[in-house]
Amino acid sequence: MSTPCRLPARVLSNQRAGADTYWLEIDAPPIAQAAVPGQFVMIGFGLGRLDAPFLPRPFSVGWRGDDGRIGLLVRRFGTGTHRLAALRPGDEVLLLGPLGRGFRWEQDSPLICIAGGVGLAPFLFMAPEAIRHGATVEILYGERTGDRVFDPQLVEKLTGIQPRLYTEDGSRGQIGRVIDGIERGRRIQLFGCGPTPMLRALERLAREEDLPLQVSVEEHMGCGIGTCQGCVVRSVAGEWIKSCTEGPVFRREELSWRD
Amino acid sequence: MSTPCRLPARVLSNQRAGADTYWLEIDAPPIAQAAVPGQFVMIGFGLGRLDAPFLPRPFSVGWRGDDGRIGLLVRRFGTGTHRLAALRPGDEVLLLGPLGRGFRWEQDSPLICIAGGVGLAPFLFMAPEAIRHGATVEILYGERTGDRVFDPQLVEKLTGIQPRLYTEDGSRGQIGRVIDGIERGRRIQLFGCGPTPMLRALERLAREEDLPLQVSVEEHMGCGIGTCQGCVVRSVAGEWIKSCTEGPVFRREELSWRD
Amino acid sequence: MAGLSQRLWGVEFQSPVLLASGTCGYGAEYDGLIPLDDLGGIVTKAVSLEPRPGNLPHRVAETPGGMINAIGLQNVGLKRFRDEKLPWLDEHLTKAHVLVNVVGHTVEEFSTVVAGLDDATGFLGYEINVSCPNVKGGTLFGTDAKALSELVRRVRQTTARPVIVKLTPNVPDIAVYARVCEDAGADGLSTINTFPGMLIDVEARRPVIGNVSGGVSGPAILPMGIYLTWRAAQAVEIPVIGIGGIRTAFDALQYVLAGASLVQIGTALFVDPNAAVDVQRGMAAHLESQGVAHLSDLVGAVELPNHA
Amino acid sequence: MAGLSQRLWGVEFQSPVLLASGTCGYGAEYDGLIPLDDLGGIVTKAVSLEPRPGNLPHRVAETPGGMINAIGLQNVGLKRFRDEKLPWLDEHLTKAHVLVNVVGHTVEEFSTVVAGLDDATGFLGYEINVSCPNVKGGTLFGTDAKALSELVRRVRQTTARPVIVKLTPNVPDIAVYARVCEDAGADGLSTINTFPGMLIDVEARRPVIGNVSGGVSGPAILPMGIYLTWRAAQAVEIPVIGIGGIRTAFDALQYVLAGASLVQIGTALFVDPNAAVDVQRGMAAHLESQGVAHLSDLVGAVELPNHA
Ligand SMILES: Cc1cc2nc3c(=O)[nH]c(=O)nc-3n(C[C@H](O)[C@H](O)[C@H](O)COP(=O)(O)OP(=O)(O)OC[C@H]3O[C@@H](n4cnc5c(N)ncnc54)[C@H](O)[C@@H]3O)c2cc1C
Ligand SMILES: Cc1cc2nc3c(=O)[nH]c(=O)nc-3n(C[C@H](O)[C@H](O)[C@H](O)COP(=O)(O)OP(=O)(O)OC[C@H]3O[C@@H](n4cnc5c(N)ncnc54)[C@H](O)[C@@H]3O)c2cc1C
Ligand SMILES: Cc1cc2nc3c(=O)[nH]c(=O)nc-3n(C[C@H](O)[C@H](O)[C@H](O)COP(=O)(O)O)c2cc1C
Ligand SMILES: Cc1cc2nc3c(=O)[nH]c(=O)nc-3n(C[C@H](O)[C@H](O)[C@H](O)COP(=O)(O)O)c2cc1C
Ligand code: FES
Ligand code: FES
Repeated sequence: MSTPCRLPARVLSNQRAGADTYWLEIDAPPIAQAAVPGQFVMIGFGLGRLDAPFLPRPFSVGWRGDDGRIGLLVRRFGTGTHRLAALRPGDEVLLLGPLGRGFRWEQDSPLICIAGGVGLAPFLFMAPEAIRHGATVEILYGERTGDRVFDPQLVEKLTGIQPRLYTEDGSRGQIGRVIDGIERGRRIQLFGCGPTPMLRALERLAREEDLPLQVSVEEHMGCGIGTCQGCVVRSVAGEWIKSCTEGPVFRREELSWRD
Repeated sequence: MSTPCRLPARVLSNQRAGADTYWLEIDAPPIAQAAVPGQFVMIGFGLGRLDAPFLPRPFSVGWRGDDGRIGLLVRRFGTGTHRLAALRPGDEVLLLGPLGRGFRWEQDSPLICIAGGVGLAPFLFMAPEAIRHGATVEILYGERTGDRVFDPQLVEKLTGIQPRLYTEDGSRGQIGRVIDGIERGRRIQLFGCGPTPMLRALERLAREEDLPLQVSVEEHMGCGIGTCQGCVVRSVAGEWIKSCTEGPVFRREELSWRD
Repeated sequence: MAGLSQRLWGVEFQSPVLLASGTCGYGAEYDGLIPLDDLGGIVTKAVSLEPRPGNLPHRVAETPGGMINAIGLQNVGLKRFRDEKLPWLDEHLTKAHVLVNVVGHTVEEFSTVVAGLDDATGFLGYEINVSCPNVKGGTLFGTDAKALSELVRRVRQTTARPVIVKLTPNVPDIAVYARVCEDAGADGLSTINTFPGMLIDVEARRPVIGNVSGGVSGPAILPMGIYLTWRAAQAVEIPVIGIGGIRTAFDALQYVLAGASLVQIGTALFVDPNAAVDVQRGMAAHLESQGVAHLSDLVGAVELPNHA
Repeated sequence: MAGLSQRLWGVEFQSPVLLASGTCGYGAEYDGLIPLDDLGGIVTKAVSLEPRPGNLPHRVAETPGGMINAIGLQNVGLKRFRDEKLPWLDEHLTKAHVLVNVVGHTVEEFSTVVAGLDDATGFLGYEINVSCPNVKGGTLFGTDAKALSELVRRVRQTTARPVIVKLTPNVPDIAVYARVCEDAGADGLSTINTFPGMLIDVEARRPVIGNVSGGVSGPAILPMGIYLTWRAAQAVEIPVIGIGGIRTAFDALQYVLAGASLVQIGTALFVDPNAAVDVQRGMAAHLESQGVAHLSDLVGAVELPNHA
């Protein structure tokens, strides 16, 4: 892990890419250069303002361009993400990153990426990187409703592949849960990012099938760099460990999966 | 006094009119219709944000157009006025007004308006109104430095007259204090708006010359409508009276001028 | 907005939203500006036995996410309040309730004010202010359990109207004072008053506030108010009125879930006179969208985790 | 930035700006990100005798103009702190000073931690944390004058290093506790720790914070922190460290004028890791622009109005 960098940066573009869903591109060469898939940035506005997001918010690096831009997939959720979704080209943000530990993979078996909602973000970055190095990558992407589905053309452009799509209301892609799309009895590497219930189901499946699994977890964060101890998850040893520095990506064996 | 009105309103224009000095026009028909010179508005951004100005700020109605616009003269001072100075056409503000008691004048003797700095604002509104009703009006306008002088062409356009200008550094207009420009021994009505030391000097002069004087005072305000008791000044009877409802314009006899 | 009504102290509150003491004058100031009589009620500016002059300016200033005030309880005093202010309230508010905020230096002064008002019409009950940080000795009663108990007992004996005690946040454990008030016969609690605060003009090297320090209110104190309301509500059976930093219906609902039967809006009114009306409307909309029939179903309904 | 230096507790502080406990880990986390050794110093995360597991998540959330945290004093414990964390500080900080924030359940535990660290190198002294609102009994010492006095006396006997006591804001009058500490032999005070607060997720009807309540910090508490620092500084002769909501050099200078010799920056670091460095630079610029030779000329230099 390289030392993260504090970077005042400019928004290059912000486009709506689905209901409540935005694709934000920011000019951030040092972060683009250093980031690996699964890492994240803290994005905020600095000390000049009090309005939410006052504390910066964590977002997966959702892509990087050769020209030093990074892409973030932002879903409007609470006050902070509403403000981020309203960013305009030229607006200045304060970035800290890249942060945390990313996904690690082998070339020898297919990578199956299970994305729930905005959990798609890290895989938009990971898929093309892994493919470029010769891996076979598949993304299974689930959303609650069809209107929230992240623009498939944009996914194609960013990753060169098309995810298999699942929606709970069946309005787009296949109806059902993304996890049901995982083919069993095959040697694969599993990667998961999404809501906790999905990660739990994924862990159970991986355990049953004895498959390697890495998951990216989400916790409320204060600092993003390991100072505040705000972002903890339960380790397999029963201790609270920091998801910002030990994670956000963990191997399934590292975490405690009891309630 | 009519009941003030709470009005979400749009900024029509904002132009720089001197160093740290801005001329803001806002579409506010009900306020434009009801306002009299010397009244003020509270301008803020509503409850959606915490950044200064969180509490609305008081500004003299600096002009009104027949089309329902009002003009405010904004000088950058602290955090709140910096934000107001940065308003752009189309931005929404929350207005409350018109508030307080304005200037009252007779037609029978010349009106001499003594403006210190942004104390010019109420007279930009008052001068044309009084002239229209047949009064003779003169504005004596003082600034600390020449670069802050409010654009003379804009004054001309808004009022149809040219103030006599005084600057302390002598870089524009006459050098010296605005108060020295008052011709003595003549029957005039004096009106003052500006820093407290200026108002004190003016009061002394008016007392010595036995001239009628009304002053507009400035105090920190919470509500602007008489509920918080935040904006008090000392009455001649030694009581604290609310400048937002009893003022901001007072006859010199109403106030206590001791320190 | 039927779901918002509640019966408390023998009367019907059409809405849980009241205007907080010191931020709505004596009501008349809002006449024509907001529909006062559609609210749950208002709490008057503090009334003392004699008129009080109040503090030197500046009396108010903005702080990060809030404000500081040191009005010093300037008020017209018992007699003028009764003669000049109460009649307006009596005439204009037929549905909204009025609580009179009462202050005093001594138990005697408090009870004299209460006795002097008690046979008048135009108000429901008293909010006993033992928590104003802006006058010397202003929180004496609020931080001294024995004095507080004596005060509440005495006021209780003086009136049959509802007696609500407004607590200060500046104590190690508000639950202690909440219980003292309940035991002494209070009908309700208001939590919270402001936090003592200070600002300094760095260039002038002088306090910004004429009184040197003042009370901090506004959104900045929201989480403290919710916590203290929760603590107080857990400690007593009597109704609690939640106060502190409420701007939105969601803020107000946090207080309700924490245990408040009513809420008060203060500083937000300065930012937008419509604040209370909007909060009230937003609460009704929330009940409807969540299929909750009565607001009272939410009072104190926060679910604590098992481990807590 | 010569004007910023001050001699306190027998050593030179090159700057009055320290990083607050719990917001800078054990220092190493900032390595390469900010020039730690150019600051006045850092205060470590609380160290207890045994490692503490800490509270359930969520542990942090945003509040209006601030944040709430309930970490629960998760820390590696005395032994690992001494073996694994202190050496890094010893090696990397040659100019900036280190204060070790110490917590305990009992007088015994506090003094055992102090005794267990005292012969180590890499730190200047102790900040005794009697004020953490996020653990059961965490403010016991901070709100009980007798217990506080005993604790400070005992720690005083255990070490010759500077003993600074970090006070809680949740008391009717902080001056009382400030004097207790001074009388018991404390070398300095830190004011203030966080305010207890709570947030409720209205849809889920559950507390946002796993521990139900937590401590509120950030700009929202700035005016309270300045006030309490002023009260404490007025009450004692020993140096006071001002803490609470500092974002800018002007915020820090308000604390200094109120009586603080040093300041600590906490929450602001999360918003911008450069916060402390920027505050320090801004303070130096202010001294220069105002023609003030030494920061110490401003300590406590607020002028009160005649009437106060
Ligand atoms: C490592 C990591 C990567 C993430 N990547 C993405 C991404 O690529 N795209 C995306 O849309 N979202 C992502 N999230 C979630 C995103 O950070 C939250 O949606 C956001 O913080 C919510 O802020 P808010 O102000 O809108 O929500 P509010 O609920 O208003 O925020 C209140 C508080 O909760 C915290 N909070 C709320 N939800 C979350 C959450 N899920 N995770 C962390 N903190 C939360 C906020 O920081 C704040 O303190 C990621 C989270 C983590 C931890
Ligand atoms: C009736 C009235 C009319 C005014 N008309 C004008 C005008 O036409 N043009 C103009 O430029 N200014 C006018 N002012 C002054 C203007 O309101 C202040 O400059 C402004 O409030 C400062 O806000 P700030 O956030 O920039 O200052 P800050 O110093 O950052 O504000 C801090 C606090 O001080 C208060 N405050 C500071 N200075 C003043 C002041 N002079 N008056 C009232 N409150 C103050 C603010 O409300 C806030 O609470 C008027 C003031 C009053 C009372
Ligand atoms: C300007 C002002 C004056 C106040 N005066 C009183 C008062 O006279 N009596 C009282 O009990 N509380 C008084 N308060 C406190 C408020 O009633 C309320 O408890 C506090 O402001 C917190 O609520 P808020 O954050 O919604 O403003 C006053 C508050 C303000 C801002
Ligand atoms: C996440 C977090 C953890 C904290 N942990 C401690 C601690 O271990 N010991 C302590 O004395 N104070 C702790 N504090 C309090 C801070 O040191 C400081 O007193 C408080 O946050 C106010 O300063 P601020 O507003 O600049 O953050 C913590 C604060 C935060 C935000
Ligand atoms: S977010 Fe602060 S330690 Fe992880
Ligand atoms: S500003 Fe509130 S009473 Fe005048």
